[in-house]
Amino acid sequence: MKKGVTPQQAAEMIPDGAILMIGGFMGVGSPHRIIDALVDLGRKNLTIIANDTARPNYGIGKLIRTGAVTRAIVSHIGLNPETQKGMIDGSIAVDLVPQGTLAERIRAGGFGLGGILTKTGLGTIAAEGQRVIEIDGEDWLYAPPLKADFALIHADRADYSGNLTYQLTATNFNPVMAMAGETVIAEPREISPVGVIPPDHVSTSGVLVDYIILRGAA
Amino acid sequence: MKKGVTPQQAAEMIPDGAILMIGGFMGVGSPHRIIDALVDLGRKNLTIIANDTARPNYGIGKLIRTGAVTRAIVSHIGLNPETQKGMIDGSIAVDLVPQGTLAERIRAGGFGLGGILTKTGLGTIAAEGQRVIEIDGEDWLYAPPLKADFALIHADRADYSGNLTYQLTATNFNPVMAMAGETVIAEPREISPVGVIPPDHVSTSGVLVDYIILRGAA
Amino acid sequence: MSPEEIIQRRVARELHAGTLVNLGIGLPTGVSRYIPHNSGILFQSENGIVGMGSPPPEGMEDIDLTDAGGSFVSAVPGAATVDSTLSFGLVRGGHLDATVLGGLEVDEDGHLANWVVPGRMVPGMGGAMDLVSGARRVIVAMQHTARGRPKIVPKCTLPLTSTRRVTLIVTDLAVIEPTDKGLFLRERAPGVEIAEIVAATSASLRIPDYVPEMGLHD
Amino acid sequence: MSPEEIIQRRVARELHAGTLVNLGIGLPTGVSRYIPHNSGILFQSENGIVGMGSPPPEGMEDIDLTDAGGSFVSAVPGAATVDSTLSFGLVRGGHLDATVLGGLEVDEDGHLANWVVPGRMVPGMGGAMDLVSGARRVIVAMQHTARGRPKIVPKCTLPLTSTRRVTLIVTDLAVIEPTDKGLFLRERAPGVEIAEIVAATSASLRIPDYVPEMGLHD
Repeated sequence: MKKGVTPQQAAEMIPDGAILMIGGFMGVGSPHRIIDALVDLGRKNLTIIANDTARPNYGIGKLIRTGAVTRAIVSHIGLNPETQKGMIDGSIAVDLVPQGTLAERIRAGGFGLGGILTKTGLGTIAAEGQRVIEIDGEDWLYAPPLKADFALIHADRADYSGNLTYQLTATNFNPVMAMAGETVIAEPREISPVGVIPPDHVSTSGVLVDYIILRGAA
Repeated sequence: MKKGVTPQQAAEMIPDGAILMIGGFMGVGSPHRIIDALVDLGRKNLTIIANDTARPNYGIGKLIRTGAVTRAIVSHIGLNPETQKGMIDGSIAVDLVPQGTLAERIRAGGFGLGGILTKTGLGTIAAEGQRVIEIDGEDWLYAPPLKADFALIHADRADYSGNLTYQLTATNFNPVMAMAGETVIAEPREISPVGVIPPDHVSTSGVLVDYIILRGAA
Repeated sequence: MSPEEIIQRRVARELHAGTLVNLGIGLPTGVSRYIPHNSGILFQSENGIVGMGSPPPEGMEDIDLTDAGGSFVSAVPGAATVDSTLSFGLVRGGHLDATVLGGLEVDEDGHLANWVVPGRMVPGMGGAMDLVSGARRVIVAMQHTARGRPKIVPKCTLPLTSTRRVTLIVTDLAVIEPTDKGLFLRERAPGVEIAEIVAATSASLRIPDYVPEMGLHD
Repeated sequence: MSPEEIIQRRVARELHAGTLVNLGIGLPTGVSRYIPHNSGILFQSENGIVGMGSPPPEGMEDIDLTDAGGSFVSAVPGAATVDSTLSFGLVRGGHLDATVLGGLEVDEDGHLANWVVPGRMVPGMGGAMDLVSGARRVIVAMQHTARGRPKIVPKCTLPLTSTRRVTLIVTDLAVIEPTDKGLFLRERAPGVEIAEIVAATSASLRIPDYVPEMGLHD
């Protein structure tokens, strides 16, 4: 049985200055109720690891608008001019990481690997200051693993033991982030008794999940 | 629509000397009908990348008994004394690789990564002659990607377009090998029309699968 | 026929039955309008689906099913959901037959710049760097000039997306193939003279004796 | 009480509610006999399941559900299927609370040798190297001596499984804790004198003033 918490209780666990992974892709498959609670609490100085910062005042964009974020490790900010503005005026340190590299770096963090070796970005400004490792005469770009204090993820369904399923493109970064957060808080749309999700349909095992956001808790 | 073939037709595509990935764990979730057809054709000089060589004359053990295998990259041969004997008398070159490292090396091959960095095996004889890469003062063992000419995999169900599902512990190496074979041949237990497997339950997309072993074809 | 339509119809001819294709947001997305439903081409959207379909009927949108730009899409029968690591495993691992991307500049080395205009536009590379590094074929679909200025240039002035040479450039005026001997003019748009193409191109072009008019997909 | 039973009952006390545990094949597997069904402990089997259950009733075996030794098992409610990459991601990434493994030798550095006897036994390391490198706690469960010869030795003569120090050694005579100051004798088996333990151990032991008898799980 996992501990069920309200979005407010979840947000209260997260201190100013925390490093957060937040699932979702342009807000699709993001844990919106936890984000709202973080905004309500006025958290500051957060580092966000996520695919993007969504749109102004939507999803992670709400944390951008309220100035909660001082660092963002993301692949894309093109649809949120407020993040771009923050990057340019220096109020948000933005590390832009190629999307596939970002996913693998999070996975490396969660899977106990020392980082990744990729061709993506090699020879571009996205590789500046980064290590190139030669293997059998071929150059590979090294990128270090990413971990977080908290992974805040969305799920379609949870069971009482924390097993999770995802739906369609709302899956995205959620399962891999569930591996890489020191504390994992899942916000499911539905909650079911144990056994309702067959073993082959569990995408994230409950052993990875620390807290479940309770249904309907306001 | 994928091309359906009999086990014999599949085996005929595979030349002597081919590098094969074969799914399964002690024979559970192995493509037994393809293996039988390879044995019937008397294929020789095969390199096998697999978790293990099962038991004598069972699963991959059949290929060992008939002398079809001259090299095996595996994590375990403890339950097949014939493979052990082949290793000791030199008729089979056996590379023993830690199981998690083997899985990640196959994944790296299929995912376009330059290899992996792991702590597993570091400082042991399993790391002899292998490269150690220091990152921020910490040593990591480098292991190169693995690819194969053919991935021969088992599935629980396929649809006509090659989408696959797996069941319970018969899953094991099958999905990752489907990413790393130049040609992928799947042996499903059941075959269904397209649309029967919901998108969220497809474990291996049909775009990765080249051939499906037909039902009941003898 | 609009410039966009010429480009989209010509690119459509490059896409082959039974392959997996990723179309970038914007002009490339429109290529799908010229692909018949029974083409056997599957579209990948890097946010997590193989088998993306056209926008759903009004009122039938699923909030968990969007393209990489966040617009509602549908799924074709046989579609498969993939998480972000698998999505980019397909891209990086060479399982994607083609990607069609917009461009800001392409140069004589066949290098593409399409993700940032320093000081003016900082969208982030999203999946573009992985797509250009990993897809088997990279097709740049763009207008030949921007506000009268050539976009096919001797050397990119904007930061590169990849140091890998793209496969083909399709514009409203021409089809150009980058090779290790430079940029070859392969086709002219209907009614366009070679001189007109040369005048709109600041890169040096190699011009074969015979440059046919491009064929356009119905 | 047999030596095996003493070891298994003592190890059972090390396993905590709500955690994920991997039991090696053989003696360690038997630890599960002393874990009540409602313990909240989940067992992982590295061939691909979180939530492995006891052997199924006669005639109810599922050929797709075995443990890592190939024996039929069942699944508990809330079990999850994992492929080989995720299975070892759980291990390597530190998501496994404890692994219980057999041992051939353990030495004063707390190093374990348990996978090969060169020239005599070449089983391969299987998942052992990943388990010892990655699990949060590594518990060695073995008889104190083999054919009268000590297995806890000054320095391993057999090839190491990992250069990581194990957490605890539980034998039929004693509980011993490896530390950076050497091997501490923590507990005696019921009725066993300290002198007897010292005589059966060739490694040097640090012996606190008070060495209690071990408690055994019911």
